[in-house]
Amino acid sequence: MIPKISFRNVSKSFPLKGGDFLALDRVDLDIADREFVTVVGPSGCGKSTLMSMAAGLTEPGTGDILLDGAPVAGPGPDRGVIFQQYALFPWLSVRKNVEFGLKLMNLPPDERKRRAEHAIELVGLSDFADALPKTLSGGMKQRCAIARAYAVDPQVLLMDEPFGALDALTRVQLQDQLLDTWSRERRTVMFITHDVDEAVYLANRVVVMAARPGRIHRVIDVDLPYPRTEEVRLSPEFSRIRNEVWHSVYHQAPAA
Amino acid sequence: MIPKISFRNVSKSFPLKGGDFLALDRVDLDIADREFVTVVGPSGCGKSTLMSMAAGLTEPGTGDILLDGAPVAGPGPDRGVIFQQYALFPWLSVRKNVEFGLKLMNLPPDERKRRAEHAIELVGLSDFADALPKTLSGGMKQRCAIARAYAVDPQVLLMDEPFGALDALTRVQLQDQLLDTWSRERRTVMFITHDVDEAVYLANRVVVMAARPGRIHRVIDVDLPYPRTEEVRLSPEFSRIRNEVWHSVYHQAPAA
Amino acid sequence: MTAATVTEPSASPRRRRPRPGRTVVLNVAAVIAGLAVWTGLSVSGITGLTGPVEVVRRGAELIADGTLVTDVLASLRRVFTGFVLGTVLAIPVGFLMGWYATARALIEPYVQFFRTIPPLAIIPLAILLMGIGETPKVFVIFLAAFLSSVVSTFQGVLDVDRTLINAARVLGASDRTIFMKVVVPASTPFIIVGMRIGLGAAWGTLVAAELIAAQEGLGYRMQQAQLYYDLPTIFVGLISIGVLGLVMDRLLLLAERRLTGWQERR
Amino acid sequence: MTAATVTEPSASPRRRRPRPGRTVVLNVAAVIAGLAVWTGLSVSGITGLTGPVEVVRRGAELIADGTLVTDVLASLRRVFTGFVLGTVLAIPVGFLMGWYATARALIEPYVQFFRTIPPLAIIPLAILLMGIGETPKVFVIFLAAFLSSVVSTFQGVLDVDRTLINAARVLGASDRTIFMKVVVPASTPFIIVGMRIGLGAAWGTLVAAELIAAQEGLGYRMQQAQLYYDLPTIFVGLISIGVLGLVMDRLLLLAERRLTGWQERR
Amino acid sequence: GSSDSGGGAAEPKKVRFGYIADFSGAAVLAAADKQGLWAKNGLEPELKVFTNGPLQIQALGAGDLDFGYIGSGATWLAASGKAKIVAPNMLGQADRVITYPGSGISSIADLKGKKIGVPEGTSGDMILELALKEAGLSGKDVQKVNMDASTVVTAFSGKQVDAAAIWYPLIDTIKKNVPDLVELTKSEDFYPRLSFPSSFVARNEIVTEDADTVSKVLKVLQQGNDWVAANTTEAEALTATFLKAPAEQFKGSSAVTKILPTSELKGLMADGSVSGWYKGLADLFVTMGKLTESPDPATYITTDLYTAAAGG
Ligand SMILES: Nc1ncnc2c1ncn2[C@@H]1O[C@H](COP(=O)(O)OP(=O)(O)OP(=O)(O)O)[C@@H](O)[C@H]1O
Ligand SMILES: Nc1ncnc2c1ncn2[C@@H]1O[C@H](COP(=O)(O)OP(=O)(O)OP(=O)(O)O)[C@@H](O)[C@H]1O
Ligand SMILES: [Mg+2]
Ligand SMILES: [Mg+2]
Repeated sequence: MIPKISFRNVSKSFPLKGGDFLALDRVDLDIADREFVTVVGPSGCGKSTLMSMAAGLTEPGTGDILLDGAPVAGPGPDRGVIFQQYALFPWLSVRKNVEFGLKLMNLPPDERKRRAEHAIELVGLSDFADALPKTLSGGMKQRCAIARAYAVDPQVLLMDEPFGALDALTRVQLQDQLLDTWSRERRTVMFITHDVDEAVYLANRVVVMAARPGRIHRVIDVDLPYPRTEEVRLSPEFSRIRNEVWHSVYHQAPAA
Repeated sequence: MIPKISFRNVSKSFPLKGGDFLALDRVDLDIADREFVTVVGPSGCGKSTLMSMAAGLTEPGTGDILLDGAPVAGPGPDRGVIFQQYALFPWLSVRKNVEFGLKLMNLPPDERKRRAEHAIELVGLSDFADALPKTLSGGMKQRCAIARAYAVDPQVLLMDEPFGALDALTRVQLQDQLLDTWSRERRTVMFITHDVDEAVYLANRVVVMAARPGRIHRVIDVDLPYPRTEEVRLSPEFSRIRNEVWHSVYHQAPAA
Repeated sequence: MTAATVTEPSASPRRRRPRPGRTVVLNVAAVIAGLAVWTGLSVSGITGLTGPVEVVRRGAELIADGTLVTDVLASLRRVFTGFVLGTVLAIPVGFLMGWYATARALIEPYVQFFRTIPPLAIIPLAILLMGIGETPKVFVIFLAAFLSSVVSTFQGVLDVDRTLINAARVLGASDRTIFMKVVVPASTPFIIVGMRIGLGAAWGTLVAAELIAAQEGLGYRMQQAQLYYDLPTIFVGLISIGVLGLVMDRLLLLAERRLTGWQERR
Repeated sequence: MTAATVTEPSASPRRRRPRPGRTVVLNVAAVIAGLAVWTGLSVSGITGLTGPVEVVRRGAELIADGTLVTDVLASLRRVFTGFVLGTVLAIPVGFLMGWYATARALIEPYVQFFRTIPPLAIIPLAILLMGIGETPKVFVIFLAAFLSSVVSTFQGVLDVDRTLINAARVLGASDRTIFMKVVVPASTPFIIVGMRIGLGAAWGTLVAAELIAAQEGLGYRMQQAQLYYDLPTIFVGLISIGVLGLVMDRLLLLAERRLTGWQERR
Repeated sequence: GSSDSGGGAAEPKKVRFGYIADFSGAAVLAAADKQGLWAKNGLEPELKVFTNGPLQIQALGAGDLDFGYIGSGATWLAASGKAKIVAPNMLGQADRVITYPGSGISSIADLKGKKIGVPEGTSGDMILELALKEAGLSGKDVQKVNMDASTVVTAFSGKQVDAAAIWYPLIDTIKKNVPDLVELTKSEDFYPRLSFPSSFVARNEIVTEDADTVSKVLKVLQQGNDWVAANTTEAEALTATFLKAPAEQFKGSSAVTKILPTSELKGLMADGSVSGWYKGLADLFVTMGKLTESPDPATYITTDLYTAAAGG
């Protein structure tokens, strides 16, 4: 089967004073349709850069990025993106931010309204639906960005540390919601996190990246049953995988 | 003894369409000199607002905020602040950002350079000392903001989710560094986090806040010995306090 | 609550948000000071400077015989038309220049070139191509407004936060949508600056525009007065232009405040 | 690496960063098209429009007898002085207005008022107060540059991200430091817009300024030519002004690019 | 009144007429308006006010105007073929070379080396040049400072020049500040050798293609002119009303203009005096560099039409 997203020998370097900085070095990764892949790795190892290329916002230096087997040609509403820095439209209220993508889909107003309400409720911002971003707390901004991406209901979700600014309870709730939607509607998800527990809890596979240069260090399968529950989280198998991921993130051999 | 920072019956509301929104409701809190207080609470409960008032950047609606017994009159270099949104100067390199506060102290250039280098090294950005913020990853930006606050070496540190964007290993390193500095030089720290483990691991006392309206729900003493080590983290007492905090954050009775 | 506010320690020593009442008082104070300086200068024997009293008298006369109203209406119509056309056109042109390198390379030399050319010098050409009716007058004003504001709009487009554009693109926005829904709101501060400067340019060009066989208008009246060195009338004209410009500027600012309420501001 | 780049799929369909070579080609194409239209108009029998050939001939004459060089130097000196003074003053004044409500309330009415007043109208006053030497000429240009760019600088100050100011304040920065180290760099895009518009205004006011007893200069030469209905000379003047303005504008942009490299840009 | 209109057609002919809103530019039109001369001659005027002559010449060239009025300073535009002069108007005698009392300058010769404010290319400039020439000086012996007319007023009032070549009514304004200013020379000193006629001009095409209309317009102008010549004081007031200007605006204007009745003008045309004035002007323009040669006035003045209209 053709993978949903496929990185083929992708490298990327950025110009820096005194030579190029190699941010990604020959990355090869296939993400299957309906797969949930999480990406972990030390700060600055190129996670965001990788995702941005899948989104079609950054061009790879060399190598190919394929979507359903065809080269990625720019961004599109088939791939929903949650940015690490939220990127809310500051002049629009929470509701209008969430409706932005829906308007572009030419949905009937009723349907649009319904879907926006639903997404806003999902992230617990109903009371702030008419607030402007500048009046939101950090976690609330992040939730608004999540709602905006959820609302358009894209085939592929590219999420860059989407729950990073949330308190533990909200985080768990959103994790479970995400898993629930994903398993019901079978989206493809690429999810960046720095929380190893989260990475294991959510994923089919955990991609462990290494820094200097940014590259894929290991890919670890998570053979835990869905739905993932508190029980799964407490299982010895979970601990084992969790430790394996932790170990491979933090006790990497230096780059070859 | 006069507390270092003292919130006396502080309330704050923001104007909102259709009436005021009460963000903080009668907060009373004393933070002693050389105390390490962490603040946890659900997203939007007013943690950042509280800190911003201690920093002198937001005026309380009613009530008083005292610093060493005197009303806070604006911000000052005696209180170092790490903002939730980093607030780096985008036109300055990492090094220049870190030196910004040092220049205002009229240090001799040598000393300034030394202290900046030290702070940058502490957060692991030495290789990127001359990079501009736009070329940094999310976690690197956050570390730069940390270095900037550390460099001026203030009596009081006000930190708003300072390690939120960091991977687990970097985070642990920075936690230990922070504790190390704090215990050696005895600063006063107010530290906001959404990570209950982190809150307990670092603090003398954990302030648990509740939302709607934002208020202090409980203050939990952490009677664990310093230095805190991996051993402390694994102790049953740690688990107990951790669970108590977790419980009081997430199973709060509705507001009176 | 209000009582408590009074006793609150002044946590922030400066309050930069002006209290509206105070602003008005200071505005008025500034104007009075200006009038005082003016009176002082005119009394102190600087030759050729008319004092306020004389100007007010002349103003009253011009109002009484209806001239001022006619002139104001005529000039206002020209300035308003030229200004609106100029600034409205500047927004898409600024966008094209900021967005498409090709458009920029083609348009920019002309924008830059004509920007530095005095409006007086455009008049002969305008007459040749457009005659002596209203068209060339409005055109000269239009050009001044357009050329001033296009620079600002263009810079605004360049300046739009890239992450916002990316956010719109991943939601499936076309260039047109990005322009209307992201670039325009995000560059509102620049567009407003452009419009304000454009407004100044439009009024500033009025006198030149009304050289083109105008039959009435403030600029025309001032030129006539200049023939006779009728200083009071010139001053009445200047003050009318200044006040009308000020009023239109305030209206623009009001509009801006409604449009950019989303910004974090001091 | 370069070879690989050629075969890479075009992930982003539009490349908005202009390739410098292409820009120049398009610039030149635009200019040639403009010249063609001009020639077309002048040949098509529109009376009174001089064609490029005649203008070039006249230009050569004026260069040959040294007039053009003298005029250019004289005008350049005036414009440059006025422009530099005007824009440099606009930065602190814009800051004062943006920062202190009191300063704003006091200054703003005047800035707005004088902005809409045509420079021609300032001349009598300038002569009265400053005589007929270089001072009033430079002053008129200064005023035009100042009034255009202060609006932009002021808006830039208002627009500075509050979090950056807070960051500086908690590091102990005084207002002066905040101004120099935060507000100025953060509002560079606005300041540059202000300077570019100010530059246009400065050149645009040149003709008016050189009405004040100028003995040489491009504006003076054009007025003379207008008396004599000497269109080729007027065109030589216009083109010289346009080209000089364009060159100065390019230099400003170069400066800007060095100053705002930190920005994320399309 | 169709009594005078040749064809007897009820439809009056529209003419677009430009003028300048000063006494010599508007007095005749005010009279024509007051006395219904336009209708009487089967014309319907569309009057357009301008601030200067060259703009009108340009409008004539662009076909936006049929007739216009120019001061003597713009005569060279007609001489260079841009328009035809259909009628001389009043003779300007308003120009003066002035200085301050007690400045030590009592004659033109004393101007040597002094700073003189003058709007270049105007009748004031011409008077100055002529006066200097007669005093045995040239433009190079004095410091001529070119400035526009209103600048001269300000600069002279502010004592920033030693002398100025300027005209009434601007001198009236100056007198408010320098009441006892000294007039070193005046236009009349050069009459009739040199005169500064203002003129009515017509679009070249209308002269060649529609002489009939030109004649009708000339009749209006001649009749208006005769009335003004006969009733100067009344004309001053009438002009002010016509231009909606304060009555005092034009008081005394006729004192600095020479208004010649049509009959006299006709005579001066016949004996070549009129051509002489224009020739003299054109010669001056040549010395000033505005014209490369001084063409025969017959090429740009339609004497025949004027005489015919006056005679009819
Ligand atoms: N525009 C750019 N110019 C130069 N270097 C860049 C640019 N963008 C990213 N980099 C560099 O590429 C590397 C990878 O950045 P990236 O943002 O992908 O990291 P990350 O894995 O997402 O880190 P984090 O977890 O901290 O967000 C970093 O070292 C960064 O400095
Ligand atoms: N300028 C403002 N205007 C209106 N409401 C505001 C403003 N600033 C904060 N608030 C509101 O005050 C409440 C508390 O905000 P605050 O940023 O303090 O939350 P927080 O506890 O830091 O949350 P988080 O963990 O998500 O950062 C939020 O509901 C927010 O919407
Ligand atoms: Mg990242
Ligand atoms: Mg917060």
